[in-house]
Amino acid sequence: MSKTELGFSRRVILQGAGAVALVGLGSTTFGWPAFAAANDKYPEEAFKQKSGADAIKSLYGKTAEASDKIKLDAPEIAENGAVVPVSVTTTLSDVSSISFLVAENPIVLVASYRIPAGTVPSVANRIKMAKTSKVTVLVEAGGKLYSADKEVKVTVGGCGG
Amino acid sequence: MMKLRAVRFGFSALALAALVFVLPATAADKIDPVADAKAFKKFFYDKFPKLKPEDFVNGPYSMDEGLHRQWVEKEQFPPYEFAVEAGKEMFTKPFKNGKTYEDCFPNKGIGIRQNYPYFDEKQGKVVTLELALNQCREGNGEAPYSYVRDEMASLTAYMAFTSRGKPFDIKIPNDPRALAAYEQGKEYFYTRRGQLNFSCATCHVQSPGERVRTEVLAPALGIMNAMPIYRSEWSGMGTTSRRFVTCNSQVRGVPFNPQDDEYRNVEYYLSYVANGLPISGPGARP
Amino acid sequence: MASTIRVRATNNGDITEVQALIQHPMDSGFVKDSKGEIIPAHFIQQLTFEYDGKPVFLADWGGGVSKDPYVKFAFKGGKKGDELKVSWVDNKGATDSTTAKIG
Amino acid sequence: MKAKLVLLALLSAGPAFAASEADYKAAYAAAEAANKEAGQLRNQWTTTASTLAAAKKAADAGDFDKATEAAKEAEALAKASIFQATSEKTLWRDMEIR
Repeated sequence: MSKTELGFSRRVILQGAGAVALVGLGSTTFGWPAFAAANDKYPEEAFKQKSGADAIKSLYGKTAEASDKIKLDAPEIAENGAVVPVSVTTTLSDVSSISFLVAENPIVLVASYRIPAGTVPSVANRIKMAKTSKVTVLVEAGGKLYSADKEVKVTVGGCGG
Repeated sequence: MMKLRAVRFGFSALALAALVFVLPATAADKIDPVADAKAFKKFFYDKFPKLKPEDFVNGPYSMDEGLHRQWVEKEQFPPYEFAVEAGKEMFTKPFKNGKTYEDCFPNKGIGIRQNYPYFDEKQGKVVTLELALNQCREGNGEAPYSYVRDEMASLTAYMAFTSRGKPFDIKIPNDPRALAAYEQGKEYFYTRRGQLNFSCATCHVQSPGERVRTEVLAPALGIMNAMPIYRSEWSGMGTTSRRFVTCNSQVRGVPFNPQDDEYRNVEYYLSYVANGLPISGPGARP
Repeated sequence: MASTIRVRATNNGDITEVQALIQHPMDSGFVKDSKGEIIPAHFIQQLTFEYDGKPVFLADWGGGVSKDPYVKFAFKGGKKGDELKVSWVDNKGATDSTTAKIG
Repeated sequence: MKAKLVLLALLSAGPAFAASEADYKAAYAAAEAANKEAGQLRNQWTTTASTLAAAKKAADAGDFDKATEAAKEAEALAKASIFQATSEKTLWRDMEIR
């Protein structure tokens, strides 16, 4: 993990460590399932996985490597877990797929986007988060998989009733 | 001789002082909405000197940069679009008797939200937009809508949308009943209730900008301007009535029925003191 | 019934920016209603955008996408007045589609 | 003011001896009357209602100790809400923006 990769911003240093953990997990697998991301079919399996590593394996069949060429924009404190605006832009070239994962959600994979040639590698969407969690974005570019993540705080509002 | 004059002088000065002292005391009991509104606005302008008056109508989003960014994102394509469109469709759909809401409201109901609530001298009470809509329905032989569900929320969302930017223009006629309703609304606003022993002012006057867990509290000034509100918490459009009822239960006070006197009067008070600030409803909120 | 899809597509020379807001409950299947019963999963699974017969964007969604979902993206090309075809299908097989004019 | 409220809310003296159904009924009636009065003052608390319900539930299950204790607590809550309503009649002006 070179200095620059951690230099993205002071806050990311903690999550940087998280990404490394992510990398280590995905490598030991038995047979390689068909990478759902490669065809148009709805990645049914990927949307069943309870862990980030399994979702990534099912969706991309390869492991992700943290990259500072991905700018993940998500709030530090979500105004509400039901509507969390999250967006990503990247300077990586020939991007083919972008996916969002929320580690603490019951189903970790939230959304996966196919980026055909000629489409700008940038997506904004609103996602749900069960509780405070690491939000990870995955970008498949040039056949390799990259990731960036950010901690988003989520709790209930109001004075408790 | 000198002493006598001095005594007399002393006496009249005393009398004068007494008078002056008496005056403000009675002035405090005299209901003075104009002075109240001036003091109310001054309190919030002093508390948040960096904010422009119209910023107050965006509640928590003017209090916190992180929230503001999330709001700007939502406003690009706000989730309340569907409620406004549903309200518009309902507004012109004829009742069984062929009439529509347009026949109940001045200017066909367009761009008038800023005049509500108003004091209805015939009914002798404060009439809010929600009450007026149900009175329109009942007047045309239709069943009234629930005050806390989607239909009322969509109708008021559409009417608020047509008034966006227009300054609140609440009038208090020179009618003792109107003044009494206004004062009762003010008293309700400052009265502590529920086991948590909070009043509306505890949160919205003493600690706007601070957090109740993750939620940032809105200032009381301008809090009605955004109604009805699409809350992510409710993942739907919520009426003013729903906001009052849920606020009561949050402080563990048993809520009244929607549109009871206390609720209509506190809406009357809060809208009046925000006169001049623009309507921003329907508002998106956390 | 009016379409559940609201689309804004604007072209500024070489790039067409697209925003979509779709009316759908997006129930994840993990939430209980006021009576304590699980609200069954009901969410859009695939959302596709086509321009000139070719897909320009394809979304695979799970239950973790917000209610009345929103998405924004952009693609190179597209001209004012052209049409963008948008359609979705959910886990119950329901579908809706619309065509939007690029502004 | 706050301390008095908290004191009243916790006024639930546990019974030293086994409470009978009659004890429970008396305590429940007192709590209900106090809560009714709070209602007239337009100031009931949600926790009074839930504690009354808990008392009733315990009584239905035959546990009159628990039921009486809960009824007493409900009465204390109702009395506190009455106290709050009456004192606020004058105290509200303290916070008024002038």
